[in-house]
Parts: sequence; C-alpha cells; structure tokens
Amino acid sequence: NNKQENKEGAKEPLIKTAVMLDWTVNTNHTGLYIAKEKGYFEQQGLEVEILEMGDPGPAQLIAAGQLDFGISYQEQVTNARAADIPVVSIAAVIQHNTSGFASLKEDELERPKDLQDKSYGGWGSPMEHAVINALMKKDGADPEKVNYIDIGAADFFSVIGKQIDFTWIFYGWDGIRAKQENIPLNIIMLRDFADFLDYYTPTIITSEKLIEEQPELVKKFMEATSKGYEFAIEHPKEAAEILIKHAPELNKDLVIESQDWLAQQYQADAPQWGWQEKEVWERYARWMKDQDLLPKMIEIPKAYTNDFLPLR
Amino acid sequence: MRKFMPSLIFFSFLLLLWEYIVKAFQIDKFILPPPSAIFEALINSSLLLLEHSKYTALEAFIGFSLAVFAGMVLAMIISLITAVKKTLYPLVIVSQTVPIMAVAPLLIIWFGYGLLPKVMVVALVCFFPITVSLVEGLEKVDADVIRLLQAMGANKFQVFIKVQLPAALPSLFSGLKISATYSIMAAVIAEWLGASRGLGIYLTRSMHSFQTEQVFAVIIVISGLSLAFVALVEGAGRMLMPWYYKKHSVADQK
Amino acid sequence: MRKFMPSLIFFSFLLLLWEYIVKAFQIDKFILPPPSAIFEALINSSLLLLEHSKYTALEAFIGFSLAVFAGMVLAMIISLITAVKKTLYPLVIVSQTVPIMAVAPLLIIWFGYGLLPKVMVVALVCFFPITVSLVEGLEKVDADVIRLLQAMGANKFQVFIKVQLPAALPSLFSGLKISATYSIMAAVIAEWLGASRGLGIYLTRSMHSFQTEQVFAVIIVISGLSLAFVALVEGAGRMLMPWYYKKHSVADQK
Amino acid sequence: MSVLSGEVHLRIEELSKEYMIKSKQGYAYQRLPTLENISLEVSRGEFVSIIGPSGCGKSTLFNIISGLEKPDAGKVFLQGRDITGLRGKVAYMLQKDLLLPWRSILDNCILALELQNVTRSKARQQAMDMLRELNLGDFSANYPAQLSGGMRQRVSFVRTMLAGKEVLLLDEPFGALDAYTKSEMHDWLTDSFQKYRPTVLFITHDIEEAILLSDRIYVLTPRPAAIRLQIGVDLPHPRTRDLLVRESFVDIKRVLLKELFN
Amino acid sequence: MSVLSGEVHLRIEELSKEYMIKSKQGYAYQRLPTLENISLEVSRGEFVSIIGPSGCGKSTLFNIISGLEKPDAGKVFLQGRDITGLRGKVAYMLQKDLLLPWRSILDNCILALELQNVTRSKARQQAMDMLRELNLGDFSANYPAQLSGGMRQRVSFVRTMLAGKEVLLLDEPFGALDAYTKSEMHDWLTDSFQKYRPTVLFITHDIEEAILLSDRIYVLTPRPAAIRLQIGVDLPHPRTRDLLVRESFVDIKRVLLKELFN
Ligand SMILES: Nc1ncnc2c1ncn2[C@@H]1O[C@H](COP(=O)(O)OP(=O)(O)OP(=O)(O)O)[C@@H](O)[C@H]1O
Ligand SMILES: Nc1ncnc2c1ncn2[C@@H]1O[C@H](COP(=O)(O)OP(=O)(O)OP(=O)(O)O)[C@@H](O)[C@H]1O
Ligand SMILES: [Mg+2]
Ligand SMILES: [Mg+2]
Repeated sequence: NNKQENKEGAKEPLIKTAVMLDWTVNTNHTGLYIAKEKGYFEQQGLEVEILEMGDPGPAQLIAAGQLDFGISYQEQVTNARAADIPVVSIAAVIQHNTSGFASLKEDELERPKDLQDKSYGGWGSPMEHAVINALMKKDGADPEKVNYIDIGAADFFSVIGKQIDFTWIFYGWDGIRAKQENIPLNIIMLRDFADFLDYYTPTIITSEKLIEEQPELVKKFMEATSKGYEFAIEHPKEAAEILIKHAPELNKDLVIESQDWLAQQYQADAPQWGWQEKEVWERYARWMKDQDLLPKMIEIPKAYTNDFLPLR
Repeated sequence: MRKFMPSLIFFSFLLLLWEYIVKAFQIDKFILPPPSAIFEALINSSLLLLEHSKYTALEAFIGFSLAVFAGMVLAMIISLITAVKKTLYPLVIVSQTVPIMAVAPLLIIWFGYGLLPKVMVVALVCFFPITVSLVEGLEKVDADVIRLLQAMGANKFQVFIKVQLPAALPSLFSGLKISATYSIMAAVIAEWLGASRGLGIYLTRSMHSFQTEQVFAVIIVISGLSLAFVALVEGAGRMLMPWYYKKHSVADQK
Repeated sequence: MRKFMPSLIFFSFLLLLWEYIVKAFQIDKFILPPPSAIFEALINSSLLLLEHSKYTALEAFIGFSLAVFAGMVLAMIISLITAVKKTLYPLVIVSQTVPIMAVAPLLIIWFGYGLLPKVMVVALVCFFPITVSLVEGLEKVDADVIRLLQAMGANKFQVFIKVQLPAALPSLFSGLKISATYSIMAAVIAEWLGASRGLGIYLTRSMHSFQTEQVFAVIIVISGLSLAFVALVEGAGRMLMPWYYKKHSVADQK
Repeated sequence: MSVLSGEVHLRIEELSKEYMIKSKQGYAYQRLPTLENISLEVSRGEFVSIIGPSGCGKSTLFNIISGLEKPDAGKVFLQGRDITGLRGKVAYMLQKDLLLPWRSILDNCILALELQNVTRSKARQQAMDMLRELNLGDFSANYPAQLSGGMRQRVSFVRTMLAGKEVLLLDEPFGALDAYTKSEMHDWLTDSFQKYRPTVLFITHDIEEAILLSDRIYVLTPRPAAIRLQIGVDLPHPRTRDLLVRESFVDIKRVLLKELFN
Repeated sequence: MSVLSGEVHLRIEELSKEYMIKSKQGYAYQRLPTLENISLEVSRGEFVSIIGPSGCGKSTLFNIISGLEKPDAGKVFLQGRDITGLRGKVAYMLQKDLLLPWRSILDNCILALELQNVTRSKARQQAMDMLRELNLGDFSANYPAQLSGGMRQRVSFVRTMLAGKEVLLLDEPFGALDAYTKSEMHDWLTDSFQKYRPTVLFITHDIEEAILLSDRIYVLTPRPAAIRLQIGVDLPHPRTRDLLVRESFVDIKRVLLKELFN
C-alpha cells in the first residue's frame, strides 16, 4: 500500500523539508544521511536538507515554525515542554544513554563513589551537579566532596590529566576516539548505576502543529528515516562510508569504528528502531522535577509519540 | 612586491620554528599540528574547501552588498535631512554596541535557516562601518566649497551630488575595507547558527572530529578570502578614485 | 543632554510600536517578547545579571588592559625600529583578517579552562585596533616638528617621548574606543567556549531554556556595559588630552 | 561718491549687517555689528579693490553681494536690477583655490556651467578654449593635486571667469601665495583681464597689490566696516613691476598706509 | 665680501650640495645641484636676510647650518669653531609655528631648554620672564589652538630665542601671515630684537620685509643657489612703516627688484 503511494508520489514535485542536527554531524546522525543517499526520502516524495548545528538549537526553530524536524535530546524536550514550547519527540535515535564519566584507567575510578575528592571538568550546568549527586548518593559517597571545574567546550583529551580527573563523555564518539589513540579509560556509564538516568539521547523532534496539520509529512519522514537507521544497523561499514561521503571533513577511522559500535546501540532491546517507552519519559521528568530542574511537571503523553514509526 | 620580502622571510622563519618545536617536543597533532601537516590538509581538502568557500563567499558577498546599499541610503538620508540626523544618528552610533553575535540566533528564529539569516548577520556586521564612515565623510567636506557652490546657485541636491558624495568616497572606502575584512568571518559565524555547507560547517566538523590541522587550513582559507575581498574593494577604490591615488605625480617639482 | 532628546523620543516611540505589534498580532513571547516583558526580565534578574556582569566585565577589563599594554609596546617598537616595522607591520596588518572566533576554540585546547583563554580572546580582539591606530598616530606626526626637534639636538628617543607619543594620543584613543566597544562582546563570546558564569553563560542558558525576553535583557546589559566602557575610555582621553578637547575657546575672535 | 567711467554695473546701497554671537559662557547672545551703511559702485570693466583691517567685515560684504547671506538693511543692484539675496548672479572666488580634487582641471572649470545646465561637451569646449588662451591647456587633463599652488589658483580664476557672470568678486585670491609667486600671478592676471575685461571687486590686505591692479580703491574702517576713503589709481596701463618704485605709485601708497595704520 | 661690523659670529665657507632624485619613472636617479659654492658671514648682533627665487636652495642652506643635513663640500663656523654637521648649535625657526598642541604656551617655550636638561622650574621661570617682557604673559597657560596665527608665531619666536643659542635661523617666519598681521609682526619683532639683539639669518620672499628688517641682504641665484649680490641696508633705526615710502628705501627696493626679476 505504502509503496504504491510512493510510486505515484514520485512523479509529483518533491516536498521540501529540513532537519537540523543537535551538534556537528557525527555517527548519531547516520540514518538521515543514508535515507538521503539511498533515496529513501525521495521515494517518500521528500527533498530533505540536513542542517548542522544551531544556536539556539532546533527546538526553538521548530516551535517558531521555521523548521520541520530536528535532533534533540530528552532533557531539552522536557525543558521545552515545561516552558510551553510545543515540541514532540517522535523517535529515539539510540535506545539507551551511552554517556558516562570517563577517567584515565590508571586513576582507577570505577564506581560513582570513587569520584569523591576528585575534580570534575564540566560546563557548569545545574544538570551535572544533579546527576553526579544522584549517582554518588546512591553509591554511598559524599557528593559535596567533588571539586567542580569549568572547562566549557574543551574536549576530554585536552583537559584530562591536567587538574581534571574525570569528564562526561559520549562513549560512541570520545570513547572510541580514546580507544583509537590507545588511551585506556574507565567509564562509569550512567545507565549502569541509575535507571532514571537511562534517558533518550538523541531523539528526533517535530512540532505539535506539524503533527496536527501535516501528519502525512511526518509519517513519510519517519518512514524514510527508519529505513535509514535500519540500514545502518544492518550494514555499519557501508553506513560509515555514506556518512564520510557526506561529511568528508570527519576523521574517517573514528567514523568507521564508532559506526560499528553504534550499530548495536541504535535499536538494542527495543521492538523496533526509534521506539520510546512512557516510563523513560516519566521517571526522568519526575526526577528532574524532584531535583528542582523543572519549573513544573510536564504532561508526559504529549512529550513523545510512537505513532509515526512505520509498522514493522 | 619587494617591499614585503622582509615580512615573508620572517614569516617563513616563524613557520620553520613552529615545525621544529612541534617535532622536537613531540606535540600531539590534535593540539598543535606542524605547518607541514596543515599544508598537507590544505592540499588534500582543496576541492572540498573550494566547494565550501563558494557558499561562504556568496553569503558574504550578498550580505556585504546589502549593507553597502542600506548603509549608503541611510547615510545619505542622515546627511541630507537634519531632522533624521538628529533622531537617527545617535541611535546608529549607540547600536554599534549591540552584540550582533548575541542577536544572530534570534535572526534564525525569525527568518528560518536559509540564506536570509546568514546574509542578515553579514549585513548587520558590515552595515555600521559603512554608514558611519559615509556619514563622517559627507560631513567633513570643506564648508567653503559648499559655500562656493551655493554662491554659484547650486541647490542642496546639487551640492550633494557634485561635492559631498565624491568628497566622501575615500572615507566611504575605508569603511568598506573594514566591512570587507569582517564579512567572511561574519558569514562563517552565521553558518554556525545552522547550515548544511560553508566554511563554518567545515570548521566545526573538523574541530569536533579532532582534526586540528584542518581547522588551521580553514583559518588560512578564511584569511585568504578576506584578504582577497579587501583587495577587490581596494581595486574598486582605485578605479573610482584615480585622483586619490594619483597625487603628486606631474609637475611635482617644477 | 538636550541634544539627544529627539533620539530618545524616537526610540520610545519605536518601543511603543513594538509593544503594540506584539500585542496586536499575538506574537509568541519566545519568538519576540514585548518590551514590557524584557523590562520585567531586566528587573527580575537584575541581581543575577549583576553577578554575571562582574565576571564578564572583569574578563573584558583584563583582556583590554593586556591588549593596551601589548599593543602599545608593539606599536612603539614598530615605529622606533625600522627593521621591525618592515618585517612585522605587514604581518600585523594581514593578521587582522585571521578569524579570531575560529582560533578561540584552539585557545581553550592550549590554555585550558579558566580565565586565561577568555582574557586572550578579548586581548586578541582588542589588540589590532590599538596597535594599528597607535602606529598610524606615531607615523603621521608632522615631519617638520621632528626636524625642529632634531635641529634642537634631540635624539630619536627624545623625539619619540616629547613629540611622537603625545601627538599619537588622539589616534590611540580612537583605537582604544573601538577596542572598548568590542571588548565586552569578545568576553561574552569567549564565555560561550566554556565557562560557568558570565553574561555569555546567562545568554546561552536563557536561549536554551527558551526565555527570549532574558536574551534581550542580557543584550541590553551587554550594550550598556560596552557604552559605559567606551565612556570610561573617552573620559580618560579627556583627562589625558585636555588640549584636544579645549580647542577654540579663548581669543577665538580677537 | 562718483562713477568714474561708463555705465554703473554693480551698485550697493546702504548695506548694514549685524551678527548675533554667543558669549563666552555660551548662554547669552551678543550683538556684533559688522557692516554699517555701506554704499559703493563699480562701473562696467572697472577693477575696484577693497582694503581694510582684519575682521572688519570685507568677506561679509561679499557674502551679501553673492546672495549667501542677507543684509539687515540695504540693497544690491546689478545693472540696475535688485539682486539682494539672489545667488548665482555674480561670480565669487575665495582665497583657497577650492578646486574639487576628483575632477580634472578641465572638469573643474566647467562646474558653474554645469549648474547652469549647459551641456557637458559645450561647456568643455568653452573651458578648453579659455584654458588654451591663458596657457593652461597642457594641464587640462591633470588633477588639481598634481599642480602647484600658483597654478591651481590660476585654474580657480578660469573657473570663476567661466561662470559667465560679468561681475567677479575676488576675496584675497593671493593671500596664501608667497611674495614671488604672487608677483608672477599679478602679471598673469593683468594679462588675462586685459583679454576679458570683467568687472572686478577685489579684497586684499596688500597695499601694493591693490595699487598695482586697481582702477579705484575703497578703504574700510575697522569693524563695523564703513567706507573711510576711496581713491582713484591713475597709473598708466599695462602696469609692470617697475611701477612699484615710481614716484606716483609711492604717493598713493603713502596715503593708503596712513589711512590704514592709525 | 666684507665684515660690516664687529666680530664674525657665523661664517659659511664654500658650501656645495647636490641631491639625488628619482626620475619620473622611478627607476633611475638624477642629480639635482642645489647649492654651489656659497660663502657668507654674519657679525654678532647683525640681522642678515637672504632672498632668492622659489626652490633655489635657501632652506637647504639652513638645513646644513643647523646640522640637519651634511654638505657635499664646505664648512660652517660658529665663532670660529667648525660646527659642520653638528646639531643644537644654532636656533632654527620655520614658516609654520610648529607649536606642540598638547603643551601650554609656557611649556612650548621651554622645549629647547628641556632638551638641554635645564630643570623644568628654572626653564619655566626663564620662559615666563621673556613672555612677560614681550607682552605674551597673559597667554602662558593657554594651548596653542586657542591663539590666533599671529600670536602663535610670536610664541614660536620666543621659543626660538629661549633656545639660548646666539644665532637664529628664521626661514620665512611670516610667509603664511596676511599682509596686515605681517605688518604688526614687523613692529613686534623690531621691538623684541632691540631688546635681545640676537644674530639673525633670515629667509624671505618679501623684498620690503627684507629691507625693513635687515642690516644686510644676500640675493641668491636660481637653483643651484649661488650668491648673486649682497647689499647693505643703511637706513636709520628704529625702522617704522613710514620708511616704506621713503626715497632711500625705494632705491634699495629698485635694485633688489631688478636683480630678482630678470
Ligand atoms: N556667520 C557669522 N556668525 C557670526 N559672526 C561672524 C560670521 N561671519 C563673520 N563673523 C564675524 O564678523 C566679523 C567680520 O568677519 P569677516 O569675515 O567679514 O571679516 P574680514 O574683513 O573678511 O576679515 P579677514 O580680513 O580676516 O578676512 C568678524 O568679527 C567675524 O568673526
Ligand atoms: N631632501 C631632498 N631630497 C631631494 N631634493 C630636495 C630635498 N630637499 C630639497 N630638495 C630640492 O632642492 C631644491 C631646493 O629646495 P629648498 O627647499 O632648499 O628651496 P627653497 O629655496 O627653500 O624654496 P622655497 O622658496 O620654495 O622655500 C628644490 O628643487 C627641492 O625640490
Ligand atoms: Mg575675509
Ligand atoms: Mg624654503
């Protein structure tokens, strides 16, 4: 049924739309590039521009009606909804939180409680304090005894070992990079020590308005995007090559190995790629509210939907 | 050309020193790449850089042109109509302190992610030097020349066309040169607000995938483009104001 | 003061128009907040803004001071030693096209977190206008005055201290004013590269928590700080160069 | 006051002018009487000089004649027609050459013609003719900055004469030139004016210059300017440098020196 | 060449100077002989003028005497001591007043003394005395920009005299003033010099000025400058404006005019 529609649609002029990334292009975004390269978007009658990086970020643009789709993350969507910005998460790009606190192996920081009396290099967001507090308390340590130092946008490799004992990284990028550089690390993965910290990052978002007025467009976009990520899961090597083709500035080895690792992570234990559970949204928002990181509790069912994932 | 030899020699020496230091102290490539690696990156990605440069240069050029147009119109209105000068000019001066970089993100909320907001960032950056330098140029015309034309029976408009405007050209061009210097960088920054191509994208991609030598390569390209743009403006100035560059050549010592 | 009345009235009118448009077209607050909401945000977060301003102002001030020091030393060396002028000055001029914003992230890699890279970004931004304006000021001294002092038996250093330096002050101060204008913004941008406090942090946090009225509030604070800084420099200029501001007062018409 | 020869070309009738200036503190205004009841006449083809102390009001007088400023009282007549306050009726030339640096010598000369909507090619033809006649043809394509001060001032003369007005007001045209160049300019001017015979009103501080060039001289009082004396210069033409040391010349000079310096 | 009176203060012996200048295309150099075998003498307290065509080399001569430039041949003696190429031995004053705008009148005057390491308070005392004596005391605290052109030039004179050098080189000090102001300056200068009696070498283009102020006048040839004539001015002191029309004055003027203009 779907395919027939596509064939007819292909003769019509393509509908232009765009998706904005949350950061510079990296392996998290592979599915989008595959959908573009392999013509999945075109089959759906779409012409999609992939925009990189945005300050203020895609959420506001989407809410302002300037953009259809964007890559975001659960914390941002939660914050946005609490500020009455009507954005909706329509897919989880990666099923589990792949971030963690990294330190040099030789420092032997293996559990949250080991972080006591150590120096954390962060960017000064209240979220970091809340997360570290939560982990250490659960592990029976005194979170007051962490020394916070601001390193801002400086990356892990340029600061680690210089007054800084640990920083917060995404394994799929910095972790792989450390592996390539033969820098042995200990990584305390968030999800291993607190399930409420196993939230969705990144996610794909759109606006309530678009869902209401052009549900078909959202449907088609997700159809193609899903196919893209499913391809990446099946063929990590080819996926890496496609990404490199579209962003040749990237470090090739890093992309290939990161892609290989992420192939296992995209869908993981979920019924299909992109699937989001109510519980994940609920417990994270609740936790944020408890930590005073949210001005008010959000309406969970409005924050996300699985309705636009294709039937598998 | 010969005039720049000492600088070139000194610069080459600096490059050699840099290369030596990086090698001698075994500095990590992603912290400080040696000039040779930067040069290599420049060669290897020359096609890619060219491709990205096209977009950035286009944004810069359109934004610059827009600023030239808007700045000149505003400057003329300010200097022709006293009431406008009194109300608007102080605001123009004060608005120079408005941080355009902080306003830029709002521009994309308002105007979307296409060419428009990038062009507007460039135009905003270029607008003030052009407006202010033209207004100043138009103001500092010798009052006696204006009186002379008035005595000849010229009206305000004729005085403007025949005296003020040509007299303000050198000042205008110094403003244009400042704007041209910053236009490329403004376009790069605008690309950071959201784009799919351009040197700004190349820069962040390189930075975030730990390829510092590519960062340096793109910095060189940005500098080069800026210099080329300034040279173009300078060239236009020489075309439009031959008298300004031709001083003291005939009859210099009679 | 009375001189600025028309501007103030016009500006107030613009604010009213803005308020009206936002209300009339029911524009979302996060897209374009009305001036009243901005004013409210300014009042509500005044303490917070003050706190953040302190850090930004400090970074800007230290960076600016550093640039003043380095720029003046370099400019003096350039104008005293011909060989240095020939080798270094063209490089200084060309390096103005190097995109400092693109170099800034590298500064973090090299100098880590903390005050240093922020101060350096500010210093780099402020350095060129100061150096170039001082060199130009030192150069454009009337050659006849220098000959006069030489005829009196003055050596190069005496000529420099007694003539070139004081003569270059007005030019130096125009450079200082440009630098002061940009110094606060430079500090804000540097904070974007990584900091825990300062107006830059406040700005991104407001932006990312969708509080556009706070973004406007902080833009106003940045403008205000920049203006205050420029006024300070202007004041210093009036103290140091009374002769420059005192022209034509006695014996104007004998 | 009597008309020396021929038809009256320019007549000034009882001009008075007062400026209001700010006092030192800048709060109150203060009256500055500048011209007091000035009447004078210039015949067609006559060269009349005006000398007077610095700041007495000479330039103010010219500003009124040229229409740049309005008198408080009095009228200006050109060939009997009231032109008080009208601009573009006489040609005005200032001490500075005021050539436009972005125009070639030729195009500087046609400025006034352009403002009268003469077509550019016709204006250029006319200007070129006069430049050639006055031996400035070679420089027509140069820019002003390429010429010496004296040459520029000559071009400025040509521009003034090309305005096509029959009365020229010259305000210290040689004030900024050194004595040597000035002397060359006198020769050149005498020659040129012999060719074109314009009616000239000429301001100068230089007594010798006034005597050498004029048919008649008015001496003004210190501010407020009033006419203190007029004196006819009855010396033979063409007047050369030798005259400077001739008895009759020195006699006139003696009178003027006495009038001016006490 | 004979010494007119008293001891020889400044003596110049067979100075020659040639510049090398770039040709129009800027590739080749071209010789420009400027001074040719110039010898002259000035006695203590004597006022000697130098007149000559524009660009003949007058300023070059002063530059050599003051040590700013070196001659190709010849020597400069001050009281019999060879000072060729030495700076700071004579006081030099140019056409422009060249006052430093950021210094008060008083502090402008002490510039040369400062360079000689005289303490500031002593220098100020000395300068204030001279300013008072020459009726400039009221302006001592003002900045140059607040004074008229004539007043500035007077201050420049004071500065030159305060340098404490006994020989003053004055290069067209009145060239930029209008005829009226110039005349006032002559009176002032005659007065002032009567008080201080410096030895003066004075460049001018103005023949009357030269005669009015000098004890002796050298006339130079066109470039390369050589001495064409020297003439003593035997007129009574103090010289007032009346002299200008006196027979004896006009006689000297006639000679000079003839020498200069053919
Ligand atoms: N627009 C004006 N407003 C006020 N005062 C003026 C104005 N123009 C001239 N004055 C004053 O009027 C007086 C006469 O000025 P004017 O320029 O006519 O003198 P002048 O005889 O041409 O002087 P000079 O010989 O210096 O050229 C001066 O005191 C001058 O300051
Ligand atoms: N430094 C120099 N290099 C080359 N040529 C020079 C230099 N200084 C002067 N000349 C030339 O030497 C000649 C004499 O110059 P000088 O200034 O001595 O003349 P002057 O008699 O003072 O002229 P004026 O009457 O115009 O002041 C001129 O042709 C001038 O162009
Ligand atoms: Mg006048
Ligand atoms: Mg000279």
